Amino acid sequence: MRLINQRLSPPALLALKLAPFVLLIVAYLAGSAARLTDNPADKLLPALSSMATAIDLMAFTPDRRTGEYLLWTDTAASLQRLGAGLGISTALALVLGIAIGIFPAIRALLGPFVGFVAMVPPLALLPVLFIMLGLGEISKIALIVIGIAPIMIRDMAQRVLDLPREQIVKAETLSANSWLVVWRVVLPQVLPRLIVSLRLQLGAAFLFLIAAEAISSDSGLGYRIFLVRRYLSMDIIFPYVAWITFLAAMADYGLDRLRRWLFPWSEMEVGK
Amino acid sequence: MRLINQRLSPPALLALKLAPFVLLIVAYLAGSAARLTDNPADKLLPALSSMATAIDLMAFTPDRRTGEYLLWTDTAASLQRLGAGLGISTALALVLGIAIGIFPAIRALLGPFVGFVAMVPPLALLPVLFIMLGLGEISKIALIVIGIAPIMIRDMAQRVLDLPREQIVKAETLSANSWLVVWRVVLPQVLPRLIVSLRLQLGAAFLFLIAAEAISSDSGLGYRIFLVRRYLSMDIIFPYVAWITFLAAMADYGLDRLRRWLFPWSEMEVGK
Amino acid sequence: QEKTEFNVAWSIYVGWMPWGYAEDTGIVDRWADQYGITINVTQFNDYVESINQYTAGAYDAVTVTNMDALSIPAAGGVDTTAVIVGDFSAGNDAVFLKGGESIADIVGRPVNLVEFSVSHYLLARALDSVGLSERDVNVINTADPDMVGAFQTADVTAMVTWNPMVAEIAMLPDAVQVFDSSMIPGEIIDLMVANTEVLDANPDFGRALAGIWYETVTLMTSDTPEGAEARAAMGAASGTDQAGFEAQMAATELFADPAAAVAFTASADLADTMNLVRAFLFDKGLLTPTATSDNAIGIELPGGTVLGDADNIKLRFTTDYMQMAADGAL
Amino acid sequence: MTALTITNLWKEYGDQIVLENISIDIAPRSFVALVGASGCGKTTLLRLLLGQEQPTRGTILLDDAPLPTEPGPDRGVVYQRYSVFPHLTVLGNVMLGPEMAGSRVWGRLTGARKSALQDRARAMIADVGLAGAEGKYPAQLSGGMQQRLALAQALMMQPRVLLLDEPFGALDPGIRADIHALMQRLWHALPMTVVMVTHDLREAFTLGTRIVALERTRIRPEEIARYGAQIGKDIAIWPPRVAGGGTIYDNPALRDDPALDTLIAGRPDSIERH
Amino acid sequence: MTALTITNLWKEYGDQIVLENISIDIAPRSFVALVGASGCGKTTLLRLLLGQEQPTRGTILLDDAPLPTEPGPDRGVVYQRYSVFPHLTVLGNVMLGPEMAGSRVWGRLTGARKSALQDRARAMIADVGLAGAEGKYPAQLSGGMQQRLALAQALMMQPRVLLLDEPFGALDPGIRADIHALMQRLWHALPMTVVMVTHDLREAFTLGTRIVALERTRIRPEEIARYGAQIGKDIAIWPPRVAGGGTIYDNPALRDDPALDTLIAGRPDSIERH
Ligand SMILES: Nc1ncnc2c1ncn2[C@@H]1O[C@H](COP(=O)(O)OP(=O)(O)OP(=O)(O)O)[C@@H](O)[C@H]1O
Ligand SMILES: Nc1ncnc2c1ncn2[C@@H]1O[C@H](COP(=O)(O)OP(=O)(O)OP(=O)(O)O)[C@@H](O)[C@H]1O
Ligand SMILES: [Mg+2]
Ligand SMILES: [Mg+2]
Repeated sequence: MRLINQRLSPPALLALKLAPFVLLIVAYLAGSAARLTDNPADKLLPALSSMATAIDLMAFTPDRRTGEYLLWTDTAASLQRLGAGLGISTALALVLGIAIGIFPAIRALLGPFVGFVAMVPPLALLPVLFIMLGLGEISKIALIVIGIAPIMIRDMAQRVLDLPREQIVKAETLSANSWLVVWRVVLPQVLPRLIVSLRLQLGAAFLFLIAAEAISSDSGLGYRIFLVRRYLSMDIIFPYVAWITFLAAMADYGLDRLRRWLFPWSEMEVGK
Repeated sequence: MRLINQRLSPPALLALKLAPFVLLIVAYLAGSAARLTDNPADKLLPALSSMATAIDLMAFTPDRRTGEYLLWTDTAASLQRLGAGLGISTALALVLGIAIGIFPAIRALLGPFVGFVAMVPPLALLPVLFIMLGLGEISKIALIVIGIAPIMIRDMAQRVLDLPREQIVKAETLSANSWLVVWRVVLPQVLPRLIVSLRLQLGAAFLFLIAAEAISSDSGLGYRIFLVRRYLSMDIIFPYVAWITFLAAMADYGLDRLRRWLFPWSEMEVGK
Repeated sequence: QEKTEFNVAWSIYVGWMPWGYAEDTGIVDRWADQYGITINVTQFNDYVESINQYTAGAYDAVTVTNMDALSIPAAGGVDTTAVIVGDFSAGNDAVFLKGGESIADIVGRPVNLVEFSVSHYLLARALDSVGLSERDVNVINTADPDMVGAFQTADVTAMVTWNPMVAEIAMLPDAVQVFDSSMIPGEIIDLMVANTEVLDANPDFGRALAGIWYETVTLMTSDTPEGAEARAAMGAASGTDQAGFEAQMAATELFADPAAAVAFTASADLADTMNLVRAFLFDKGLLTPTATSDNAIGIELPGGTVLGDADNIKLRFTTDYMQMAADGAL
Repeated sequence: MTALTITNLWKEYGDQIVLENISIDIAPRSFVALVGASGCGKTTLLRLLLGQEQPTRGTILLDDAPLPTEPGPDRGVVYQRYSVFPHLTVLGNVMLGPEMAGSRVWGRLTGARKSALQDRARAMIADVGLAGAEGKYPAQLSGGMQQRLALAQALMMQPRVLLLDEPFGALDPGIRADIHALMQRLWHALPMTVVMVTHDLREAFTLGTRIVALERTRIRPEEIARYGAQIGKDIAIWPPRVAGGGTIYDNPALRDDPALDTLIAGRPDSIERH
Repeated sequence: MTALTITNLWKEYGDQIVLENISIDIAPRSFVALVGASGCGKTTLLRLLLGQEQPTRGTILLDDAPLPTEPGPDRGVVYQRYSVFPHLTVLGNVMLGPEMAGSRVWGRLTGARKSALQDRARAMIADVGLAGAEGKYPAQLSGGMQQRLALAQALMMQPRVLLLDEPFGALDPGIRADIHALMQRLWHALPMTVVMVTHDLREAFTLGTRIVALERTRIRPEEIARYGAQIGKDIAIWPPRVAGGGTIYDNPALRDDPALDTLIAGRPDSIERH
């Protein structure tokens, strides 16, 4: 049997899927043990027990200063920013993406400009951004939006352009005006793609969130990581990174389920 | 005529395309003039003339200390890193993406792991990266690779999975073994998509490049921007940002032309 | 013009942690209320960004070092007055080598530091002390939060940085501290500066800042449970604990007594320091791109002495507000 | 009325001439069967009639007025592919046209109008033989079922001109006969002109009032781009079939008459072989 | 030899039973025309014969050996769609099979072997009527041309079993007659068993040695998922057509004989209407 036609048993599948993760953990433990033998105070690859202590401290012990559980307040703060940033980007992508994709005049007006903005490295313009929007929540959300919205807008516009022209024409023969083409034909068909696009940008969104929180903030996952980075407190950083990864993976998974649930037909089209 | 069917004359198209750029420049000039009236030494929105001076200084005047033309040495350093990072990512995406997409066993082994790695925020793990790879060029290139390769790998794998199963079966009936399916059927069909995927990651690659150069470097576009950010020298930052944007846009355009030239059939498939 | 709402920016550093503590515990509001004004205190993780924001006009006051006050806001045309001279670094900044005995062993090595920062200045002074110059080393710009990790990589053999990274690096087995700011006492000064225009129109703002500062510093330096409590809180806020924070304080010459701060600011040594600083900045091309000498920007010292261009005074040191604190006149 | 007048029509794509100087009058309520070799430009001609593309030269008149330069509800279409909306169920697809016609803002009807429309749509779905599949999405249907769905969708709008591009190619003979009967019934009942591309001459003769063959006279490779297709044969069905009336072919008893087959079987060469 | 033996074959997708207990012996060198209503499972049966999918129950034997569980060069296929490779030109598509068979590492031939193959490929391309289009990509071809290309591609491998899924639906009658003649010639010449899905009974009778109708006996909506298609009719062509030999139908002079059409026209009801 050709390798491409291999049919694996469920236990073999599970074993394969887990293998790299197990390997990673083993490699970490070995590296950590080796470094700790050299220097028992080594902070780079702390032992699991130190991480457990740190997790207990951050997640289950109230902070001395504020009485809050830091991990949870950080998470809440970050997720709020992330949610707002992703929400605004998604709305922009939907409105502008569809408009650019379907209206020739708007495509001419905004297409090249959005393409240009998508190429600007937003981190380099942070000072201007902060001056214009202040240092509050708005600028952090804005950084996420500026970072991911242009890419999502372009993706949406491309998806609209990819719709077979025949479909649009068909809708017109079914008496659709421009608005109805958008509302009944284009919008429902690009919504599943919007979710896919959002999933693809989750990593970037977290990146910009962390960058924004690193500049000015007093809570948030990125804030904490940068705060303790000065002390190389990897016993806190690793759990935070793992937690961020977990959150992102959950969001990714949840969005995919959402898409399947809202748009059952989009699943059927795959491979058609 | 419906708005979606609007046919614009070439001059109208051009006017629309330029409008937002003109608007941006006008807004900048107005803002700059207003701030300079308040404080003639204002650095946030410098006058065009200061920027011209700065450009002259950076691009056409040898540096006092090293005798080099800073903009060009910075550009060369950055482009080398970027090229290496993109090259490695592309190669990884090609090899691993195809392998994950076509071989069930490798898909089981690496699919979930790559999905996991794609969610890890790489900036947060910089210290570990440094220790493992040192502070030199390698770690900068590695940051770019870690930042964009997982996404490209996932994209490639998805494209391979999206190929109609019928094509693979057909190739098998034409006597292909697994390797020949990859080599003659899958690879040539995903190469154009690889270029598209690369284009989509250009922005992110520049982002990671700048982040890496901001951490530790003695030349590079990101290095310069973060260095002069210390003095809010927007007269240097703006031209540098514009230059980066230009480079990214050129790369984007060039890659697209390359795709059309290498894979003429990929253009014909659009909208089919 | 007069106004009643003021924005103050501070960044996380041992000498400036009191600002965050004062905000958290209501000291800020109490003093602001006393003068009938509002003071918004914003914490920055990123020191440079806080100064940039101040320079761009988003803030009325900011915590900054003497050197950066000259090179960023003053060079950016923002007339700036140092309201409070909070402390000077006496060991908070240090030069480390791997495998080396003294600063002279730095010759020929790449040196990782934040370029154009006080670390760079410290390096210049350190090299100077043994008759070397920057041409003898190779400077590599490195971001401050990554210093500790960076020091543990093989290609890093020399590093200049500040606390809390100094304390972390000092604990590493192969780190040798060959020079630190206690050898150039009083040259790296941590200030609270305010926009001169705003300050002149609203002296109450200056008074409130001084009031906040000395109340908090008095509390944190006191050997009482409340003082310990305050130090623990500041330690936590800066990402460490009370012991770690107290260790950093030990390397800081904090002026808990306003009279001492006044004496330091009014002494002639300040002029010498600022002369060294402006020469350094001019040498690095940081005094403004068009500067033809280190006289390009005027620095006014208490008592009216002016260093540099008297027609272009952009940085002013004053003892007025600290004096009021010393006199109990707030 | 629904007369189409095509005068000196050319269509070029870049250098390639696809249609060359085509002129034809189509009387109101005709049922034109358009035949021609694969790739000769039949679909292109339909696209022009639809207003989806503009002629390079020449004019198309619909009832003596220039054809609108964009598609509209007066002209319905069933394409070779892409004819149904993947995100709507069978019922949703069929209801879409009247819904959009009846509600210009939300494109959805409510209450009594909705249920009336649903009844109409279900009847139409049953007519094309898709009863029972109302809740399915197109991806769950076979190609032939999708084509029938597209036909039902287009017919709901009762267009004045109906353009069909090989609509019945994927149907099996049983269903096809049903659909033919449906088409005839509707064509007789509605004031509709039909232009249908087909490869099946039997179908052309069963349904058409007139058979028009597009052909390229120059087919040597170097000539292909330089010369377009023209109208080769143009045969009126005899005895004439009239909308609302009938011909001998429409007599169900005669539908399988060998004479018909002789007629068809005798023709392919004259129309298709070059 | 190339006998196919299907015994008690079931195919279910989840809850839906598509094929129910199918048993059939296909003699070596048969030309089976598979007919049946749209959606009844014809394509599914071909996929099973191809080894692309596995039966839920039952066995398929190829020359008394179990069918390999994956596709291979002994069984060729022309699908309804997706049959050609979009990244290869017409010539590249046709050469692909022999190239991969001849070069197991690079999948490309060089030198004399290459030119010999090119000649063969060009001849095959001409046979299916695509001469002149050698350098075009599939996206530049019409649907019918793509199907002919797919056929040429499959035929280059001279498979023992050739599976065709409505391969000629999109062809116009002229080309179709040519392709029919080609198919017959090849079938006579090569040791090949053919299973062809078609909706066109005339085609079935023109080419087949045997006509097999799949049908669902239970078609009420609530029954559709619970019962699959079974073999309804199974008609051997009379007089028998034998590979390498001929029947009266193959006499070109008789091909358009009305008698044939009568025969076809008389049958649809018995095979297709439920
Ligand atoms: N958008 C286009 N750009 C360039 N050439 C085109 C375009 N559309 C069609 N053509 C060409 O025009 C010719 C006619 O194509 P058309 O699709 O109208 O053929 P057809 O008669 O419908 O064929 P079939 O029966 O196979 O569907 C073809 O040669 C095709 O390559
Ligand atoms: N992968 C699948 N999953 C679930 N159901 C499927 C799948 N493939 C086919 N079916 C179902 O099996 C039935 C038979 O499909 P198939 O494609 O074999 O029909 P067909 O006879 O080839 O139809 P047509 O003549 O329209 O091509 C259909 O009801 C279809 O919905
Ligand atoms: Mg066509
Ligand atoms: Mg089928």
